[in-house]
Amino acid sequence: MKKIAKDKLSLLWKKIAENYQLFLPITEGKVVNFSIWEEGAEVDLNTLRTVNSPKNIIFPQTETYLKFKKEGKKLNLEVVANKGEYVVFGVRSCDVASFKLLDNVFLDEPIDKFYEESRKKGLIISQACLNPQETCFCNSFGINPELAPEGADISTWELGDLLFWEAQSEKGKNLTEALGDILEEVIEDEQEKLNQLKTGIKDRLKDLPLAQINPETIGGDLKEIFDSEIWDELHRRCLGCGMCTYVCPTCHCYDVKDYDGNKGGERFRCWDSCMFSDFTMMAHGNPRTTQKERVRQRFMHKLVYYTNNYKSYACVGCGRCTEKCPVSLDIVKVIKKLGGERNEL
Amino acid sequence: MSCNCHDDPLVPVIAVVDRIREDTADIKTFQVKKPKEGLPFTFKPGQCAMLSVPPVGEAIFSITSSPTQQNFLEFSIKNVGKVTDCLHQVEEGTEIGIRGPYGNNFPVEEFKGKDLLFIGGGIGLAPLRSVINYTLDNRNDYGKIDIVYGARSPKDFVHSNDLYHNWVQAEGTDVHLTIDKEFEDWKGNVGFVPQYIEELNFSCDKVALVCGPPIMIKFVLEVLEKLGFDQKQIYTTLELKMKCGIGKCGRCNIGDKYVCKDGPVFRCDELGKLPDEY
Amino acid sequence: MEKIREEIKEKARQALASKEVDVILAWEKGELWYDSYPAFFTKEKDIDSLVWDSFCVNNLSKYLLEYTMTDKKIGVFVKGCDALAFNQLVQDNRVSRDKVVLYGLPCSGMVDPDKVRTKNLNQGLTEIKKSKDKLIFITKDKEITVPAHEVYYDKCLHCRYPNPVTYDQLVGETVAAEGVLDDSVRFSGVKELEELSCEERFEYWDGQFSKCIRCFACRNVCPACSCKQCTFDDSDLEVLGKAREDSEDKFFHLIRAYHVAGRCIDCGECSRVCPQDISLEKLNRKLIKDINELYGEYQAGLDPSAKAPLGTYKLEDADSFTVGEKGGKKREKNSKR
Amino acid sequence: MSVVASSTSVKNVEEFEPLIVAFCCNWCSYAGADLAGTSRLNYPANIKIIRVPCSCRVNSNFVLRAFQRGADGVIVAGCHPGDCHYMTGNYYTRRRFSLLKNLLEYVGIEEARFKVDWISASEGNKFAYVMNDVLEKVHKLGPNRKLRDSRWKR
Repeated sequence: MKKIAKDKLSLLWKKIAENYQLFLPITEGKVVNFSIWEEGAEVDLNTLRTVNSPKNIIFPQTETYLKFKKEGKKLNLEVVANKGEYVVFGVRSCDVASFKLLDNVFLDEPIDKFYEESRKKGLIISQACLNPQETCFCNSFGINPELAPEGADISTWELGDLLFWEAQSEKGKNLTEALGDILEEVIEDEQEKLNQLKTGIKDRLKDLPLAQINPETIGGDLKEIFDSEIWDELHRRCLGCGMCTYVCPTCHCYDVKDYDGNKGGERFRCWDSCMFSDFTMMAHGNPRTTQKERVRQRFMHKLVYYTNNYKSYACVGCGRCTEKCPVSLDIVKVIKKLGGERNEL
Repeated sequence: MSCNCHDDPLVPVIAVVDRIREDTADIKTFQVKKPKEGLPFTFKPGQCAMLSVPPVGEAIFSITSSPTQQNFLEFSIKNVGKVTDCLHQVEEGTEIGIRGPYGNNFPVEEFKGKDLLFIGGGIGLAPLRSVINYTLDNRNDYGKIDIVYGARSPKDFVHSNDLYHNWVQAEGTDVHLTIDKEFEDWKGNVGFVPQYIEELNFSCDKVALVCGPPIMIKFVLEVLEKLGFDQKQIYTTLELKMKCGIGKCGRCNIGDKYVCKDGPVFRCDELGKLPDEY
Repeated sequence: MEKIREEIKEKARQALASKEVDVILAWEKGELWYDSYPAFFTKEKDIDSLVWDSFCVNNLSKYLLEYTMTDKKIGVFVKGCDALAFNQLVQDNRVSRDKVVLYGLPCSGMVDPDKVRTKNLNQGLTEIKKSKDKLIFITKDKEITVPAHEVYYDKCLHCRYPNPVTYDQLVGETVAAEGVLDDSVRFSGVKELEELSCEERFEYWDGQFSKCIRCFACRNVCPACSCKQCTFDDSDLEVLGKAREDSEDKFFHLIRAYHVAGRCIDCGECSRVCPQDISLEKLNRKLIKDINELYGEYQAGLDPSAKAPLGTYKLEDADSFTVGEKGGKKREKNSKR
Repeated sequence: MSVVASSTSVKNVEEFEPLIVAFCCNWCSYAGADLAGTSRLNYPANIKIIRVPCSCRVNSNFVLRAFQRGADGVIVAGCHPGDCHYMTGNYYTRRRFSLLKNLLEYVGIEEARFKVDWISASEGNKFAYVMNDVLEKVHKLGPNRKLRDSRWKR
């Protein structure tokens, strides 16, 4: 395990940015988001949760993948793929876990090559959460924010003025070596302190207000939950905006569109939201005519459909929807209504 | 690190619209092949392909030709939306993009030795035709074939050459046509497909393959049940809005099944297990 | 507030019991301290969970749109801004006044959870009490008293109509319109921008708009955005492309603001819900300011029988584009350009 | 021969040719354009006229879309207030585009890129003047980069 003094971090950023595109949680106005680091950027490693999840780095909101040109009856197609190598620093355990959930979909056969490429070129550096917030419930989905999350190439912990650094993968080891003496070896005493820190975080998790959420106790099979009457009530306050789906680290539905750029054009895919009325609209009609069906689709997908297909819930308990939904129609409420609560707590 | 993004399932290959036939006022059948010759890919009856007409977009269509037709793919397309409208304006010799094949197929291997009942309405004949031609090209593998087809009027019959000639002349094959409303010079049956099936009173030892407008499918299934068909004997093929064709973009799901990947062909007992949202 | 809450519940119970209304639109409490969300009550017994506290920021008038096609009679609780919104919906012919029973709730402001978090007042919070213009944050072992305006939403600090402008019954006592700001303060943000150079203004707005993730929350929460189908949702026409592209972002925001010009009640809900903190109020207020300057003072939602500024005209109207001609009135150009 | 040489060098590919889209009311401004034409008044070919039944037919979307897809300047021209063929159309135009004009300036679009003016059927001169004026100003400003879609190719 290595360490670095926090006041030397900008040296570290600089060094990494020499060879990679470096994404960091950066403050802009009141909002913190992962953006490309440049000298002088206002890095914020304290905010637990960026507004946008880092999924937009590995699965961009808009991704052009094809350029086309028509000449008479001839059609020319050209594949666009120009992603460079990048590093994302400061990804929290919940967001790291969300990458695995996206992998399940995109790396399932037939493999999404653009996504695969994007994953290959990325190096994920996680950051443990010292102080989980009241809206956090990652623990309910089996995520331990104090540990090195599976899927991170390097994991870090903050302790006082220090940042601890541990490579988790081959990629991570290579970067760690390349950084050379910017990083120092951890001494035994500090290792002990780190262990205490981890235990401290674990204790704090139990006291969080949403700690009792437990999707495992949701009862009923697919059709029973589908036909449940909770949807009749729940959907009514939904405004039909797409905020929950766009800030969600696990939502991955997309649309494919063409842009006519006069002389030639391009095809891109972009995030889409099952909350939007035109999501399933076809020439002959729409199978989901009201917001009830749309709201149901979103939560059924997260808690039932995805689980049936990939043996895992499509939620990581990051709390973004809990905090951001303008009318508090978040997954916590749905899980609770479906009976997903631990009784003993 | 080499990028193999050009192999991505979302990337279409170039194909050429070789010939176009006007079936009805709003349906055209397109023969599509590789720019030189041959099929862009191999497929099985009932599968779909995504056709691209940049800069308008992509849409998914069922392949209406049989895999036994090795020279071209055929698509029968009704002009209903943006992409289909653009396709209808395409001229012969125009290059388009194609990717596929997508979805599952009608289990033609399992059908071997059985009598088959095809029930189609309107443009719903498109996916069935692939199976019909496939079974007729492998005639000895299958038993009696009945084809029930209905449309608004004789003018709305797609593949009328098949309906009036090829299939009628095929051995052990009966074609039963019906139209919705009286039409001049029409000597055949008048009435909706479900009633006609009831009148024809088919024995329930067949496999039924149904495709047509949702409302027709609904009533046909009721009639078939009445005639004694088991749900496991009935197959249908569905369509919902699709974008990726590979079960990732997340909009064509019925419950946990994706029509583009786990469908479009569903056996009715499987369909019964899914939520009613299609 | 606690006293009024009981009064509200009583009103709601009575209204449902007497069948004066079929449904009551109010708020309910979730699991967290700030979590008061819109709720729909049809049964008397459910009224127990009705809540009225410093977090009932959601405007319930917008939900009336859903009921326009039914013959249900609806009781709805409205704050000052919500009442303006209600009037606007009536003016736009989207809600019929006679189907609705309005219960007015004077409101001195709603608390911004973010401001509470910034002040670290949410640690171990068990209860929040309100006493006049102070808020008391109670934890297990201590009480912290904070002047209310320190934690109110920005939009509430600029509130001009804390008391509902229309209602059938008023619950509680009207509040003094203190903290109400005159136009010079209300439009100060707009004026600051107007004084910048063209390039500086562009840089500012480019930065704002490019943050947009196109979640449409600003539109969907807006009581003036009451179209059955929004032009942006027409996927066939593709008025708005789906790509995150700077020009599309600008297109969306300019058209959104422009579509509510003259109908925007300045409730600030769009800025509140924006996850990316885009200064939408500065766009809306620019249009309000221009309407006021060019065509006379107008407050949307004040009078449902008034003509919308962009739906009417006067022969002698001014414009902003001809110079020196009849009726021409040109805004002074800033010197920096 | 040096004259020829310099004139070819001026005409290099980089030279900016502004594209102006002018929405002209059918009854006045479009007729004004006709008159300008028949009077052999010069106005540049870079002005693409789109005929609309009334200036109030022009939606704010149209203006922004023109800017998105290639226009460097946009003109909306209608009958003088009081002269509308449909009696009141241009009174609405006046209010709407007063606001849009200010709004565009407010978000940092150069004032000269969007012009609204009244041009009657008899004002061939004014038509030519307005067109030339906008073109000249836009030429000075250079290509519209602020509102153009980055994917659009001229």
